[in-house]
Amino acid sequence: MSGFGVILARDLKLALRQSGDSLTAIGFFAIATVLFPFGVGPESEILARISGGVLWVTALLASLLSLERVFATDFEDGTLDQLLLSGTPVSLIVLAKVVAHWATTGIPLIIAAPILAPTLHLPASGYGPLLAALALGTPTLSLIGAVGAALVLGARRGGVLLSLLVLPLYVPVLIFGTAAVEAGITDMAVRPPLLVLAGMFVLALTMAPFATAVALRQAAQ
Amino acid sequence: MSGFGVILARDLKLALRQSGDSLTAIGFFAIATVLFPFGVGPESEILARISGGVLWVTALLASLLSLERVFATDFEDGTLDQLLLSGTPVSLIVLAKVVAHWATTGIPLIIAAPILAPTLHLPASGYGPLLAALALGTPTLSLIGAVGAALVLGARRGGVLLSLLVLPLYVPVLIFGTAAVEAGITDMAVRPPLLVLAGMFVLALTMAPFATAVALRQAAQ
Amino acid sequence: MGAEGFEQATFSGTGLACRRGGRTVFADLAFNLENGGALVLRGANGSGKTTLLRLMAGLSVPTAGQLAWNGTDAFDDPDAHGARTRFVGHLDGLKPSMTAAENLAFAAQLWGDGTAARVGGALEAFGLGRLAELPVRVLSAGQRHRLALARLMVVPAPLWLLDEPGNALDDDSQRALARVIADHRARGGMIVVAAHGAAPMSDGMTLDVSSFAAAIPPHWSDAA
Amino acid sequence: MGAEGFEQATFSGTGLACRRGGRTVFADLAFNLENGGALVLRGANGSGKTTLLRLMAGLSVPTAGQLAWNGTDAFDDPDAHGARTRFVGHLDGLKPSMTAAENLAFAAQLWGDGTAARVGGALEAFGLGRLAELPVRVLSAGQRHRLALARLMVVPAPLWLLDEPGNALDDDSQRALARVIADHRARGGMIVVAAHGAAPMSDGMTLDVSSFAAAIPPHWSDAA
Amino acid sequence: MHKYANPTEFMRIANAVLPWAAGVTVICFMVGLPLALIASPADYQQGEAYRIMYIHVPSAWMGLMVYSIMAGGSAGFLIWRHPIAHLVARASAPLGAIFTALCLVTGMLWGQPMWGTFWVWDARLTSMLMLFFLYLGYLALGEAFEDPERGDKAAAVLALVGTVNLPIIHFSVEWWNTLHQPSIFTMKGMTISADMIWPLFAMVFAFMGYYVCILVLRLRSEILNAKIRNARSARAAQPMSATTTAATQGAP
Ligand code: HEM
Ligand SMILES: Nc1ncnc2c1ncn2[C@@H]1O[C@H](COP(=O)(O)OP(=O)(O)OP(=O)(O)O)[C@@H](O)[C@H]1O
Ligand SMILES: Nc1ncnc2c1ncn2[C@@H]1O[C@H](COP(=O)(O)OP(=O)(O)OP(=O)(O)O)[C@@H](O)[C@H]1O
Ligand SMILES: [Mg+2]
Ligand SMILES: [Mg+2]
Repeated sequence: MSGFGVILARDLKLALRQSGDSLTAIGFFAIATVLFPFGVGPESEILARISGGVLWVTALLASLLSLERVFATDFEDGTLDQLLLSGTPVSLIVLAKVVAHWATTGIPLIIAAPILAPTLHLPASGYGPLLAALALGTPTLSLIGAVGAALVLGARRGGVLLSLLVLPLYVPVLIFGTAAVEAGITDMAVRPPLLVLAGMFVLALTMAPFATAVALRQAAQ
Repeated sequence: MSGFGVILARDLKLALRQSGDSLTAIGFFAIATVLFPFGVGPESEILARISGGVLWVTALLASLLSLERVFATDFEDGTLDQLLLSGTPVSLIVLAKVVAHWATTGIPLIIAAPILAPTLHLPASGYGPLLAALALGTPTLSLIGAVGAALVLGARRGGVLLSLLVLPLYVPVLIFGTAAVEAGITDMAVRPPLLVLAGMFVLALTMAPFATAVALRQAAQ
Repeated sequence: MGAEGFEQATFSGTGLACRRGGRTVFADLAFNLENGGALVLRGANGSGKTTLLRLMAGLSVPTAGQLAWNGTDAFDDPDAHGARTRFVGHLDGLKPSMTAAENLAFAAQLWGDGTAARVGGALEAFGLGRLAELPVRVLSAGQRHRLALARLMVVPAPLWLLDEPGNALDDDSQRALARVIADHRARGGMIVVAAHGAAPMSDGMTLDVSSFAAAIPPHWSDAA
Repeated sequence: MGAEGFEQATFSGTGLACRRGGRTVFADLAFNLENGGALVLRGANGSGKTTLLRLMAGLSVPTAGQLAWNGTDAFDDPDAHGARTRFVGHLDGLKPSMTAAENLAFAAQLWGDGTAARVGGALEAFGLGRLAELPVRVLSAGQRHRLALARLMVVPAPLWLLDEPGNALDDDSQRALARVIADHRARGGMIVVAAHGAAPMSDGMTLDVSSFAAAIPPHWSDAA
Repeated sequence: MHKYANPTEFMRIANAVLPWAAGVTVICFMVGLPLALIASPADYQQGEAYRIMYIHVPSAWMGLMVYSIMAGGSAGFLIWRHPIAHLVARASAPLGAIFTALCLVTGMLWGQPMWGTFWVWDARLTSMLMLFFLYLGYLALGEAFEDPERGDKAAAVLALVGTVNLPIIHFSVEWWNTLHQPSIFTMKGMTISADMIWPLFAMVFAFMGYYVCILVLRLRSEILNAKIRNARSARAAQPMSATTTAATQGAP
């Protein structure tokens, strides 16, 4: 178990080393959120209508962008070999890195979302469900994304390939995430979509680390 | 001048070597476009209203995603040093790489856009302006993005940082790109926004290669 | 440190073969190591030294043959085999943005009890004491390689696998490396080293990996 | 090939200094090279050999001092200086997904007339003929390094800058490298080599980069 | 080198400027604030809410002006390798970001009574937001490298490239039809009543004086920091030179 804590601590340290770093994930989220009104036009009723979806899609893309390098740097500089020989089970290594990724991108996203939502005129009743859905959904995104990131190790243009592999798996999270926000806005029951999100999280938690571990061992061959 | 053609040919070869590669840029574009109906809901009049903007935003993100590695691989494996010592002016090297990037992502995007537009219910009168705007705008995106990609060489989390640097400069392209589509749909004059896009292209073409060259030389230090 | 010593152990391989991209790199290779033993892998470029070392580490899987630790299959428990192995390969496995000391401390915590007590000594052994607080990114090629080697010392492990450890080292560091290896073997550690030119120890068995490429049965050669 | 020969030329540096992260790596360093000349850079790890080579190539800019080609500042026209320089550093500059032959052909077209005529000869000189059609990704460390060295031969250039070219080479390749270097010098080429241990040529001047670290004049220390 | 001889000279001048700048700041605030908040008449359309203008407009102008200074300093640094120009640029960046943020916040607060919403996707508003992002990008890029010199130069290039945004912000109200007020300075003269312009000018000068004061203070601490760093690394270099000399002498 100690390997888990050590790797988690190191990844957090690497991420926080330069103070600007967790900022940049929010930075992307913020900028991408801001792009939509340009594309779509400033009418506030249309923006309010699509705000939940836009926030979710950009959160998803921000998470995806930062995922690409989760294992790639360790792979390219030989650290992955050292981790695989650490005596810690590989799925635990994976879990440590996923938790670190979520802590440095998922949590900032959750903090930034209510700050950015007003620019999209999100109705007040949408905030609670949005935050709950992000809190339940972003860890799932990190877990699923890790599988993809491990699979594309060593491939050229890993980034775009990763999107292709992972986005289809992200769609269910997106659907229920926006459904929760939608339910909040239209005064419908918010619990069912949130329960589904929780279920997906549990499913991803039990399966993704093992799938990722297999992919990592193969990448090292 | 021969250096230009040689680098362009090599980059195209590298991009096409793995047949999946130019596919993946369209892949991202396709999936991200398809995510929106999920996030926003299937009502066709709302989708039609936002279709131009969504297509432009996703094209922009697809271009951005693939930009990150334009110089990074050459930088990490030492090829950049070799290119800088090739006797070819650095701004010409940059131009060759930008043209290669545009040919492998911009052109596929232009081809894919009219195929994907129906899923967003883009009105028929929007197709022409959309294609013209993409043809004029995507090279500008590649040129601006190259500056950012060269600036973040060797930085930690280059990908997300790149977004932060480049997106503010992308916004004018986005504004006029969507304005052209909008004008097409609402039967207004399409020429003015297209002319502005052309102007931005010329401006980027004259400035970006030199700024990128300065940034590349610094990265090699 | 010298007092502890490693438990009695053997590490051996039999009938090892490895195929890469349809070509058999080596076949029917065998070796046997005991406490304090050293094995020097020799052979031309591309003969399979790196391949063999990664196989011994359990990072890749042989096409045929077994690896045994104390007589039982080394891959029954890959995590346990990893824990008793230290591997220094062509890639250094260092984080450019962490300092030299932090890189070693991370290794110490990962493999050991987390006390990180030996970090200072490991740095000194390779003459890196004054660089402890520099980020690895600014180190020279040889300084980085020495740091990767220093990682061997932070937590003792019985089996060392070193891929061309002498590359990029200046003369002082070559001597330091030889000293560190001698200490390790004196405590009963085993070591496998791939080397061109001078090996960092004078005794030890030599295995010419090239010679196992020839042992390919006829039907293999057309696969080449 | 041997018949052509390079024009009469000199390459010299005076008062060169380089600062890295607030520390002066070396200062007041001078050298002078003429046709057929060789300079071997020596010094402990971190003494600044790589730094000096990159400076000579024009990849980085000295903090003080001049580099002159035939007496005129080498950086008046950085592109021209790049064109007469070949640099083989710690990174090999090869594309993993292209074959060995394609990598060389790219270099040949980039630097030369595009005929790529010498690619075959360059591969043979470093014993890579049989690997021509393999993607670089599958090559061993030594094979890659040999390919990076083979790039020196595809288009002649008068100034070669080699950073520890002997690393990871087997004995045959060491000899091949020495032969190639001797040819280059016989045609009037100049060469600067950083090396630990044996250098790939027997004559040539030696420059101990370490000794310029101490030569910092007092007023440097507050600027450093 | 002469590199840090310059800063001492420069700091002498800067220190001489500091009391004057501080004086201008204090006097302009003392004159401007009462005029702006009490003495000047309420706007015939906007009532009292318009008084937020006395913060909003100066901070908008300062956001733009500080960026120009930053770009100019970056150009001086890249072209003439002038270290002071760079220090000015780097010390200005956070100040410019704060002014820009202040403009955004006051604009949003003003927008609520005027347009009925905090934010509209109007061209001037968004281009100002992009300017804010450029400031953030400049700051983040400067910190993103192990080697600080690399970060400095990369950020300088970004600052120069970003200048294309300045004309867009300024002319956006003319190019696009927007909700935002057009410029108060036109070819035909000023389009604002004299009762409002004087307090406004007082506030603008107060902001400028404030900027100069903080800039000088920041430069002073930057230069002291650099001196401390140099002293420390010189001390660290000393034993190294000694051991290297010993080693080379001992070798033969
Ligand atoms: C978040 C919202 C806002 C932003 C980002 C913003 C931004 C700016 C900027 C950048 C300028 C300076 C332009 C230049 O000199 O080139 C400016 C000036 C000005 N703003 Fe705003 N503004 C906002 C909201 C408002 C509102 C709600 C009003 C009043 C209805 C207003 C009234 C003015 C006026 C009167 C000027 C001076 C005109 C000039 O000289 O250009 N602004 N604003
Ligand atoms: N996919 C593949 N197709 C063909 N040959 C391959 C493939 N993968 C690896 N090889 C070959 O397998 C061998 C692997 O050699 P390895 O890296 O183990 O050599 P080495 O003895 O460590 O050499 P060096 O001294 O250069 O480090 C090389 O000859 C390489 O060309
Ligand atoms: N930012 C920095 N801060 C402090 N020291 C630095 C910085 N950048 C480089 N250095 C130092 O500068 C020196 C650069 O050495 P260089 O890479 O030229 O050495 P080398 O002689 O090639 O060594 P090797 O034999 O190991 O290849 C190293 O001692 C390194 O620690
Ligand atoms: Mg090897
Ligand atoms: Mg070196």
